[in-house]
Amino acid sequence: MSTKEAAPWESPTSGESSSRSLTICRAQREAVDWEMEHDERVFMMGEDVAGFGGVFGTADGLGDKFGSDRVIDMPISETGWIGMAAGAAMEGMRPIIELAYVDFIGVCYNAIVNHAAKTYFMSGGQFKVPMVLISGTGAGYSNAAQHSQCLHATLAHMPGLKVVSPTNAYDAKGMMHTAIRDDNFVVFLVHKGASGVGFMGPLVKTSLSDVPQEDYTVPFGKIKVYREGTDVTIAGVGLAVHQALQSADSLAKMGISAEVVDIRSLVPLDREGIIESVAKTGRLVVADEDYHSYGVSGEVIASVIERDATIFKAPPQRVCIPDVSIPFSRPLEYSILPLEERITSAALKTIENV
Amino acid sequence: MSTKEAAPWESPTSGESSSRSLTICRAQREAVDWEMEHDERVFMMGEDVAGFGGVFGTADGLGDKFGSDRVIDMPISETGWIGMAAGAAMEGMRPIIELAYVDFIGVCYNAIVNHAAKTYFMSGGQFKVPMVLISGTGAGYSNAAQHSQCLHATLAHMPGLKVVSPTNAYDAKGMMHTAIRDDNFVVFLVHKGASGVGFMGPLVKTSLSDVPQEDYTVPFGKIKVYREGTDVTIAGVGLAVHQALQSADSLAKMGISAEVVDIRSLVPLDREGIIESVAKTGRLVVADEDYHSYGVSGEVIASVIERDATIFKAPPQRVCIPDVSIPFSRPLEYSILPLEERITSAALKTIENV
Amino acid sequence: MSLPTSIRRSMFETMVRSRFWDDRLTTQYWIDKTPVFAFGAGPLPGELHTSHGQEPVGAGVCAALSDEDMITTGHRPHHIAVARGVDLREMSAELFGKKAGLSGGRGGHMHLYDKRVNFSSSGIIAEGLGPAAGMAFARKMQKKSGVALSFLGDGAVNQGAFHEVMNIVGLHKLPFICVIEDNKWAVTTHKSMSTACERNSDRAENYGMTGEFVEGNDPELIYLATQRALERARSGEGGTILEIETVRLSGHFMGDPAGYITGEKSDYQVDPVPVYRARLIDDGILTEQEASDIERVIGAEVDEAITFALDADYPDANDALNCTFA
Amino acid sequence: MSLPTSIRRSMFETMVRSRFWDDRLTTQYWIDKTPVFAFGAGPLPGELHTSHGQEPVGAGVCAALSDEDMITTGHRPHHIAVARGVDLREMSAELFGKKAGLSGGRGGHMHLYDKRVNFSSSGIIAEGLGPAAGMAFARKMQKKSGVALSFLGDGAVNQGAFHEVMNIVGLHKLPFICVIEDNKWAVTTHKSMSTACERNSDRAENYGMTGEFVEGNDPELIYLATQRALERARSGEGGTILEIETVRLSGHFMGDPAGYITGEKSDYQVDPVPVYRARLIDDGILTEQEASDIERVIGAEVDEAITFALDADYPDANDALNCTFA
Ligand SMILES: Cc1ncc(C[n+]2csc(CCOP(=O)(O)OP(=O)(O)O)c2C)c(N)n1
Ligand SMILES: Cc1ncc(C[n+]2csc(CCOP(=O)(O)OP(=O)(O)O)c2C)c(N)n1
Ligand SMILES: [Mg+2]
Ligand SMILES: [Mg+2]
Repeated sequence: MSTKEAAPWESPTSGESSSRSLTICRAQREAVDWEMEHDERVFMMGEDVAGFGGVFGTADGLGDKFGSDRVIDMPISETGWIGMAAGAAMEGMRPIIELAYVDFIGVCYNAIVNHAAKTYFMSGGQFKVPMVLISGTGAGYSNAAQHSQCLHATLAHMPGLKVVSPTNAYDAKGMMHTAIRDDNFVVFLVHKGASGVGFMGPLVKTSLSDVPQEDYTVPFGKIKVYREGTDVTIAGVGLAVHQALQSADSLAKMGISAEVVDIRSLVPLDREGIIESVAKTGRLVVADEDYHSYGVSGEVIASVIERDATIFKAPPQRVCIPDVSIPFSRPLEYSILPLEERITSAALKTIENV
Repeated sequence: MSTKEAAPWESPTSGESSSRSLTICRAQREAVDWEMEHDERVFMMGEDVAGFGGVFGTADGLGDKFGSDRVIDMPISETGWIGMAAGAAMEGMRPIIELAYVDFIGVCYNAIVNHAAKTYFMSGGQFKVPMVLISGTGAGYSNAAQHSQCLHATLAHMPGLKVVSPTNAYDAKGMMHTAIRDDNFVVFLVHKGASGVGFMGPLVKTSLSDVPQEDYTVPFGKIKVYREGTDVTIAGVGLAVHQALQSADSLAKMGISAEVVDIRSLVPLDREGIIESVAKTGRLVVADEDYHSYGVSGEVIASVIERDATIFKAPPQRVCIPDVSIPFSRPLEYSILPLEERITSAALKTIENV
Repeated sequence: MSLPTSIRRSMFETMVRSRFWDDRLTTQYWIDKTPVFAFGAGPLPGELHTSHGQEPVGAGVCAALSDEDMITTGHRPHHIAVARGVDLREMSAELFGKKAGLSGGRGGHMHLYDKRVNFSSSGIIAEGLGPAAGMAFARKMQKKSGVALSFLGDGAVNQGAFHEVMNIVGLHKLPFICVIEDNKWAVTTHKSMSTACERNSDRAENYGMTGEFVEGNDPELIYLATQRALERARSGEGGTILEIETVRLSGHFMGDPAGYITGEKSDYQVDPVPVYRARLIDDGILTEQEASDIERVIGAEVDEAITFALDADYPDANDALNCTFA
Repeated sequence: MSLPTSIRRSMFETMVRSRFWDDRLTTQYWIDKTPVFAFGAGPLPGELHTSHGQEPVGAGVCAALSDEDMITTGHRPHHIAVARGVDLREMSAELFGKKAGLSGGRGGHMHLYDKRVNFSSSGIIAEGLGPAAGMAFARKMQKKSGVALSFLGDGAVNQGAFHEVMNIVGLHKLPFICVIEDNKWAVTTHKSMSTACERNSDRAENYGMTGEFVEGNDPELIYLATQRALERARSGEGGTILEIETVRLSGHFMGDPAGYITGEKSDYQVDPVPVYRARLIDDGILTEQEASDIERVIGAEVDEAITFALDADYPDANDALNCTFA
């Protein structure tokens, strides 16, 4: 096990079991490993992936296993090598590229959104661009304004990209298989705080899951209901889902039954699934660690109300970053994150407001 | 008059009148001209601005008037010179930079959103970054996927940027004065189709207005009600506002009274103003030439419903680009634009659905 | 100069084809765009960047290529596409926005793709460099042959992508040729105002690449330089920055009268097509009659392609929605 | 070598101050980060990139500067900030997230700003280049003096911004120095794996700039080279790419054991602080006693800054909301 990798809460008890409790980071890597073993078109490219395994451990051990011809270290030239990945995909390869922090899309946004995402369309279907961009999102560890963003909407807004963000190990592995086998450009975002990388401290228990040894896929475009409830729907993305689960515990103690929905796939977005949940509860809180305005929260709320003007028993609530840059200092940072307390009080607002 | 500039519909009839009917493009340039005359900190930078006046005429004549030291041509190095503009602003200048097509933000997104937009915050207020980024948005003239985007949300989502988009000459001049005098980084977007540039054919009549000779400001963060109505609110951005005005005409013929709201300032967003209009009409159509999902339309709708769960008499409607790249071919392109017919039928849906 | 006659003839034909096509497009372009000019009006809408003057680059480079070689280029792709053998009817149909177009009308003038001949173009400056390098990289991984070429202008070199990709090409000794078409202008900006060095090919050495500069907009010198670059690429010696002096005879786009190209800066504005024609006649490669025959035949071919495009159907509106995801 | 004693002494002091500060930070960093490591834990949270080994660059360059000169730098700013005279108490307070910090705790370790000494740093690779060039540009427009310096690493040079900005610096002959700190590593990637040429300073010529390479991580050679570059910048001769050989003695960030720096690749890993101390003693500039006195005084100064930071108050949560717009 790499120094970069935290031990999962529980480890396999028997060599026979086909599943073990894994972290997101390990689970997704297992899928990459499997696909690289079974499909020679698949290769990995990024900064510090070959020897180091990527800053967040997404490629740990893969360099040793597959060699530096298939796990390829690149200079700090993201426009260059993400463009290259797109070109390699156009020529029949299936690159998996690692951009450690999603904040870095600033320097390669054109290669992502104007080139790779649009080539299939602009070529009228002649050139497919099957590739996966893995990137780490999120704040909460005092890494400040340029290494803590989620940028969910900045990516999901642009046509031609699929954008997913699993929140537990089972989904991470299954969605990574799906991503690599997809003929399109998939952006695969994992919140650093939930990934299980050793730099990020104690594991988030609810991010661990029993993961089969075998390959399997988890389809995109379907929400996951983590916890059923009847009074209020809390729909979240990324780490906010785990905060929502804690919030649901707190709410339960107050006699409020919260349904916790993991959006997990931003494009395609499971509008039906979300609406179904809200139709049941009549109340909605969206918890998203991306910026408040012009983001996921607005989209989710609009998607619900545009289907049924009478669905809400109370105004929906948003718990996001309040349109400021992520501050460094812990009390500042914690105050703007979509943490349990804020989610709980937003949920309570929907109840009080009946 | 430059070859790049279309003549406004009406011209001044007397030398004494303090206002004349102008195009957006001329009106905004007048503000730049005034500010450059009165404030030596103001300068302009971009590609082909000095001699050519910018592809869309935003700097026409300014190079001749102020010389190539204050209207500065740059190489095709947007990351470089937008970074430079930010640095110059940090050192007390007030740069106005021209990025002809907003689509090009792909190659300089980091300089815009991670550096210029965040410096004031990250420096705890030590370094102000007063600058204006002028850019052309929009489709409708067969310029295809990489030269037709609006990207409203891609910019407005990011904290630290003010984002405005005037739709008529009066606002364009007043908002340009406001932008240049603002101590922050302002993104000033004008839809090419409404700007009055000669490359774009006949002028959009409703974009012309009588513009005072004198300097004046139009504040950010206030909607403009173009036309009052009682049955449905059509809130638009950019060229879609002019389509909405046509739609209101059509609706009027059917006996439906539409209120047409120009959002015009995305950051800050006048949520109160929009809600006030919807409170009156009970119905909302958002018309935005940006992509549908994770964009302006979702934000506007969510901003209304989160204030009052019972405000809508019918599900709100969105008329946007349906999450595809902008196609080149005219029938394809027209079919996805937020044109009058689509707006009208969306408005009718809100009425039928009562 | 000892180029085979067939190649010289064929390069002339390519130049004529490209020129005629651009001329026909120019005619079509102005339909319905007067008296009020609008990019969006007429049968041939949008911005249009013709290649008038740059034909030798397309002809010379592409004549040296093999089928498996790959091309990416930018906003001024006509001469390269024609030289590469992109289907002229389908390409015309694409420009007219027809269903029979290369991309069914979705791509348009700046986004020409023809997978059959490994060709693609796109409209953001220098954007094709990374993809071309990636194509070369893919072939290396697949142990397949094929050199990737990316064409860009003298203005485009100033985009950061150039630096990033050249360095990676050098590091990985990729089979890659960066073709710089130095027509001295980027829209209205003269190279002397955009570029701090005289020759971009001089930058090659510090990228672990070979630099070559080709003077005179001469298809034959271009052909020979390309051959050398291909040879190096194929034998594992890595990439070349091939900077080619050429000329933009037209405005930057249609509607640009290019009034800024005056005096000294216009002296080199010599039309290469009649020059090459005269040279082949002088050299006894063609008779005047043969040259006219070529022009007549190619004229008919180009007319036919334009007619095909004009007659073709527009796509169904729904086609806008059906090509976002594979 | 004929540097004034006062400068040599002062450079030593600067190196000691930087080193001591980094050492104290290292101690603080690990508080509450064991047994379970977490970037976010403890009094000094976040990633942290110390400057161990690179002190000569900060000391040598900054000793040559005037007050009006301007600096931008990146994710590893400590040695430069200390050398530039950024307030040590406020900078410490910033790193500990306190209200008394340079940015009131909003910026943090990668975003250190001190307008009083024209200093700023930021965390995206090579991002400071454009702003520095723009600062130089502003001064030119304002007819004020002042040279802008942007520091970046050997890895950062491969970012496209380098190419774009160097070219503009050359075109406009800006008073600008690009200081490349060549410590041979970018996280775990050795320069030989990231850069297709031996010396980035060789690239200067084709940017219309002067290139200088300084060997040996020697503050005095660095000082002298900086002086020459400043002289050129101030006299209108334009910019310099000043590439400086240095060494990263620590991991890339705290928590990186840097196990990849082994064998041959570690031979040059010599600590410059004791080397310079010994040299000044050898040269009779300092006695052993004076050197120890300096260390004691600076140690106390640094301790005081850390104590100040530890004792300072955290900001109010509301401060997160009050600094987005001016
Ligand atoms: C990133 C980006 N910036 C600006 C433009 C606008 N633009 C299109 S072509 C062009 C000039 C290109 O000049 P050059 O590379 O010399 O090619 P040429 O037109 O001479 O063939 C510019 C500035 C663009 N398409 N993309
Ligand atoms: C655009 C971008 N890509 C990647 C990173 C992650 N990153 C931070 S420092 C670094 C290595 C920098 O190496 P170098 O420039 O040599 O500086 P050094 O750390 O050696 O001082 C990387 C890859 C980043 N911050 N920004
Ligand atoms: Mg050119
Ligand atoms: Mg380094």
